[in-house]
Amino acid sequence: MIHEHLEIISRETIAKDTVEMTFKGKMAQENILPGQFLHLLVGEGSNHMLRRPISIAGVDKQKSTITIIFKLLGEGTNTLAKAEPGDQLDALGPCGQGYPVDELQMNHALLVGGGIGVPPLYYLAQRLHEKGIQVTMVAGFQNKEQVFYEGAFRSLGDYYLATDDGSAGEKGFVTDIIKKEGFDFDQFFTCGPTGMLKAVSTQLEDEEGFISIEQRMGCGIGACFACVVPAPDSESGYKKICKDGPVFRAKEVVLA
Amino acid sequence: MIHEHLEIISRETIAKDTVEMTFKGKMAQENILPGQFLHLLVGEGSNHMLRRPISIAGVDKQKSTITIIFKLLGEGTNTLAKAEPGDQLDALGPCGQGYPVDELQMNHALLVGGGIGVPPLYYLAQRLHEKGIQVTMVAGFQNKEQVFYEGAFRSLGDYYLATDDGSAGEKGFVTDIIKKEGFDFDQFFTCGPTGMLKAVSTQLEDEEGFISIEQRMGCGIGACFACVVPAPDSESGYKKICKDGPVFRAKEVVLA
Amino acid sequence: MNLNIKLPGLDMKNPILPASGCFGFGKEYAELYDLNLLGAITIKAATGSARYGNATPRVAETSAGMLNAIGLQNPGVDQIIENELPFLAGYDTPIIANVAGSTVEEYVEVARKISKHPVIKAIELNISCPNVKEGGVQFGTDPELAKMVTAAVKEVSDVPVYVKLSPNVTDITVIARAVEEGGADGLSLINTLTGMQINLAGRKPLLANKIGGLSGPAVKPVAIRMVYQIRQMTNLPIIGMGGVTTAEDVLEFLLAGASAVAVGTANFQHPFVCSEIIQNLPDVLSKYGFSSVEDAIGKGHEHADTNLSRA
Amino acid sequence: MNLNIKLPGLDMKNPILPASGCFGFGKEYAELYDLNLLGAITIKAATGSARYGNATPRVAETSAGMLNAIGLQNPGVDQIIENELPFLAGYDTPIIANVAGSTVEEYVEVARKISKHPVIKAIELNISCPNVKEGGVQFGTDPELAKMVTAAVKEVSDVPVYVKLSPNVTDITVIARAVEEGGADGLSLINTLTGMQINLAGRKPLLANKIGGLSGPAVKPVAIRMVYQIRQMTNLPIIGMGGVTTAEDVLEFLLAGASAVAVGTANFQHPFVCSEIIQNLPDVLSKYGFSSVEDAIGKGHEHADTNLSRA
Ligand SMILES: Cc1cc2nc3c(=O)[nH]c(=O)nc-3n(C[C@H](O)[C@H](O)[C@H](O)COP(=O)(O)OP(=O)(O)OC[C@H]3O[C@@H](n4cnc5c(N)ncnc54)[C@H](O)[C@@H]3O)c2cc1C
Ligand SMILES: Cc1cc2nc3c(=O)[nH]c(=O)nc-3n(C[C@H](O)[C@H](O)[C@H](O)COP(=O)(O)OP(=O)(O)OC[C@H]3O[C@@H](n4cnc5c(N)ncnc54)[C@H](O)[C@@H]3O)c2cc1C
Ligand SMILES: Cc1cc2nc3c(=O)[nH]c(=O)nc-3n(C[C@H](O)[C@H](O)[C@H](O)COP(=O)(O)O)c2cc1C
Ligand SMILES: Cc1cc2nc3c(=O)[nH]c(=O)nc-3n(C[C@H](O)[C@H](O)[C@H](O)COP(=O)(O)O)c2cc1C
Ligand code: FES
Ligand code: FES
Repeated sequence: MIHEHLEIISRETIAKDTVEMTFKGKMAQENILPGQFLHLLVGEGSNHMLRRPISIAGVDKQKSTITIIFKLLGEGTNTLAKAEPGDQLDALGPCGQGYPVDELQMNHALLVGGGIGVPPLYYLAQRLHEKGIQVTMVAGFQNKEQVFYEGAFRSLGDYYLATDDGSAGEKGFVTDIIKKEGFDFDQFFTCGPTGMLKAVSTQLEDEEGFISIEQRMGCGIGACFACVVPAPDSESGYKKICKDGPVFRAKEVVLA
Repeated sequence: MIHEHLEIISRETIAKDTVEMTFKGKMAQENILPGQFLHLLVGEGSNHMLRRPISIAGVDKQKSTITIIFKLLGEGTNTLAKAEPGDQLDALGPCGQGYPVDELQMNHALLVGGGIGVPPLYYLAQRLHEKGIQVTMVAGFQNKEQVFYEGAFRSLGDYYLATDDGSAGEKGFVTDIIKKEGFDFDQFFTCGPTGMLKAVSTQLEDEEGFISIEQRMGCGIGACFACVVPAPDSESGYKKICKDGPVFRAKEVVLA
Repeated sequence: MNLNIKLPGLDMKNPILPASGCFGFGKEYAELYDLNLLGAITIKAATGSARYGNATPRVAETSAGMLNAIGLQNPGVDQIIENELPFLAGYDTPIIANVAGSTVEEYVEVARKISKHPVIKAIELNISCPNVKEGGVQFGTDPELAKMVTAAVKEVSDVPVYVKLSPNVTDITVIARAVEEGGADGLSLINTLTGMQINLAGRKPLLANKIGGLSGPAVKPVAIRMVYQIRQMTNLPIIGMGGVTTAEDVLEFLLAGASAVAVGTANFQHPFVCSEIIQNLPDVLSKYGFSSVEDAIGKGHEHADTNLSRA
Repeated sequence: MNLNIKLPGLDMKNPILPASGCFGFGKEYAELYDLNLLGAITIKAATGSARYGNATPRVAETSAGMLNAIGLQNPGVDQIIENELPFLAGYDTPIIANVAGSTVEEYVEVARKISKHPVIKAIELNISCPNVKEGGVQFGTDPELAKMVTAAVKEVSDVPVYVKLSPNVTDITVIARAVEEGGADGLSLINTLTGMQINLAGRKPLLANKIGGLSGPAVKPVAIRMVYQIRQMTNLPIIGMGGVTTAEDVLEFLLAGASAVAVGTANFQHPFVCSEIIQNLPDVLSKYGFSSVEDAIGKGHEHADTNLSRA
């Protein structure tokens, strides 16, 4: 993990209230795994005492760039979105443990993402695809306006889309698609709201897989105990999401 | 007094840590008197809960512009200085009571200013000059680097300069110059740090004059009682600097 | 949307009122917008006779807040009745008189006089002033004194009495209970936290009074906590305040249990803030699923389980 | 410039130390900069056995501050001694153990054990945890309990004991006096103010624990006030903290009367903040006319008259 002022080189609204931002910086040369995140300083002075964790959605080592995708939720993300190309953002990264792409051996990976849980899965899909692993992506969004990266995913493998209101893809949840399609895969990888993570890991409890979870963070580096999650089988009984996660083996941690 | 978002049309560093800023806005059409001030919102969010009072240093009704000059002192003025041409500043103004230029009848006015007490006197000098009143300006600064508007004042009348260290003009204080020159004037007008105001009004206690005082402000409009100054002869025993001032007759108020 | 709210003595068009000391006697803000927009107005503290207050400087800026040590400067209750209230009579907005004093007698005298004036619809009893008769103990921090002064004022007041509590106590519920026993019709909270700023160049406290009261967004979490705690122990209506700058903040106070919400420091930053909050409130209420102000009051106490959601 | 400062048990290169709970046991920050730069390090609270702490969410952001309700999560004193302290032994920086508990016995047990470890140069006795034996009364808010636990810990501790005071009291000088009588070697203040944030969408307190501790720049004026007040009533050395983010803030605490200054929340915003403050401190001290840290301590109490100056 390093500390760097990353220069914004592009900023684009890619869906409703959803911003894609690309930075240039030495950090792109680190060995970044999908699922790792940036811990971003927001605004100036003491308006925001806590940094914002945002997943890394793409890395281009050649161009030395890192891409993130975030949703305008509260004050922090709205302030972030006001930063312009040419501005510098104070970032810690890559933070946490990502999906162990280098160690994974398999033929077919099922990726299941909801809302802004989708971005890290895009970087994961790219890395798996590079390794020759077949990728099937199931994405869930609230509605059509929220959907992003559909074409990008399609170029890497199969893509299924569900929206809560049926305005794009199937009407329903990602779990409906998984049930209906009965995919034959080796391991699953899921990231999204806690409710979805719970539903997916219950549905796929007989399968091997990884989940990526989020929690409000303080330090983002493992020092403050803000972001723990129970891990009954571990020595300490818990894991820190910012340091031991955000990616865990599906059965390693207990979702609240 | 009106509330307006003034557009910055120029920003220039005119002396050490001293910024001249010009705004465009309807406010310039108000009947603005020298000594009145703008109450400026600083920064965003809740970083600065209090506005900053800054005197009006010039008005151009034709161009609809207002000029201020301020010194970088603390966080607020440093943030103000970062605003760029094209940005808008949230301003209340013109606030308070200025020098009653329209009512003044005299031949010769002595203006005595110290540091960033000088700016309102420049606008005053202009207005007096327009009325055909002879203007003598005595300006005091810490040192040469701090001096500004020397030429501007010289074009309106006599100009005397004192610096604490003698790096420009006479070495010493404005009171030394007043003593040495023994000006023959009708009324004096002074603005500057409290120490200087006290020295000048003691030295000139047999003369008629006006002083402009400053104090930390809350509301800036007369509602919070933050900025009072004792005024023994008034009915209430005090005056509010933001509303009844900042310009007072020299004997009206008691400097702390 | 229905923003109305009815509290003892106060028939309010909406739950927003300026906090005492931050709005003078209304005249200055009346030049900026129509005071009839407001739910109510709390005027600057009144004492028995005129007070000059503390030496200057009286205010300092802090992170997301400010310190003040005005020292209850005011023209005295008689002058207020004579010179300030007539102007407010022109408005169709209930006026709350903030009553302060150094002794029980002074509180009683001020309350008796001012509560008789027709524009005054309620009293806000300010029991957090630093200098009182009984050896430095403050009315706002000693439950016995708090109860006693409340009862004494209740006896003479022609209008309902809201007691304004100090947050500078170990357990604010003890004081709330005491003033409830004293007969309070409502509670008003919070007053300022005591704080200090030291001027580095001057090498001394910046405020002439050394200590001042901290207000503004910085204190909101403390205020919300206290409103929430007190809502759980009494049904007295609460006027909540402390750091409100937006309609969202107002909703937070309503959820915590306040029935009306006062805005203080924010008036200095944005003089139109009260009128803006009133304008935005309906949208914010409906965004979060409420159909009226009444509907939102205390709703932060019904804890359904929710999760952080990413979508 | 001489930044050294010697306090009971602590021979510090400079007056800057991370505050307990905001720096873990040092490992994570050691990856960012050399811990030898620091004046001292306060480690996360230790209790008798391991604690999981509160449910999540445990932190929330507030204006110029944050709320936390970690709930004293820690691996327990034995594990800390076994797994955490050896790493810190590699540094030439005094370590302060923050000691917490639910009962006097627990405080005593933890203090006895941890004070024997050679890297521990002082104990910071954390008497502001919410759940204790005696019917909900808190060690930090009841002077008798505060004195008693201080005396009990002093008896068993091999190193000096700094008692960390809670700001959530009516009169902090009463508690300070009590722990001084209990034998405290120094005072550490302030711990967090209790506060709450309500999640509008969730309609309930955002923190799972509902109430949390407020820290960050928002509370600095309260902290400065308390350090100043306590400096006027005792000569015990004070470790000051609350909202420090810059070297100027450090000087403000020194002027108020602190001899060392801890930095908590700011580490989350700027992980290098302690090292940056240490770097900037000499310039700030000399800018304001001081020739050493020692020189500045308590200097905010000598009030010469100064004026607001415009020049
Ligand atoms: C490991 C991780 C990866 C994430 N990746 C992404 C991503 O790629 N794209 C994206 O849009 N969002 C992502 N999030 C969620 C993102 O951090 C929040 O949406 C964001 O912090 C909200 O900030 P705000 O200031 O807009 O909201 P506010 O509600 O104003 O924030 C207040 C505080 O709560 C925290 N907070 C609020 N919501 C969340 C949340 N859902 N998770 C964690 N902290 C929260 C904020 O960080 C801040 O400290 C991720 C979260 C985690 C933990
Ligand atoms: C009527 C009036 C007219 C003024 N005109 C000018 C001018 O034309 N040019 C100029 O450079 N300065 C002027 N000042 C002083 C100017 O307001 C302060 O320099 C400025 O507020 C400092 O803000 P800061 O945030 O940089 O300093 P900080 O010290 O960080 O400010 C903290 C707080 O103290 C207040 N404050 C600090 N110093 C002063 C001061 N000297 N007077 C009043 N409040 C202060 C600030 O407004 C703020 O609320 C005037 C002051 C008054 C009252
Ligand atoms: C300048 C100023 C003056 C105040 N004067 C009074 C007062 O006279 N009586 C009173 O009860 N409260 C007074 N207060 C406290 C406010 O009414 C309010 O309780 C407090 O400021 C918290 O609200 P806020 O954060 O919105 O300002 C004053 C506050 C400020 C900032
Ligand atoms: C996340 C967090 C955890 C904390 N844990 C402890 C603790 O274990 N023991 C303790 O005495 N204080 C603890 N504190 C309080 C801090 O040590 C410090 O007293 C307080 O935060 C004020 O300083 P600050 O404003 O610089 O953060 C904690 C504070 C935070 C923010
Ligand atoms: S955020 Fe501090 S330990 Fe995870
Ligand atoms: S600043 Fe509020 S009365 Fe002058």
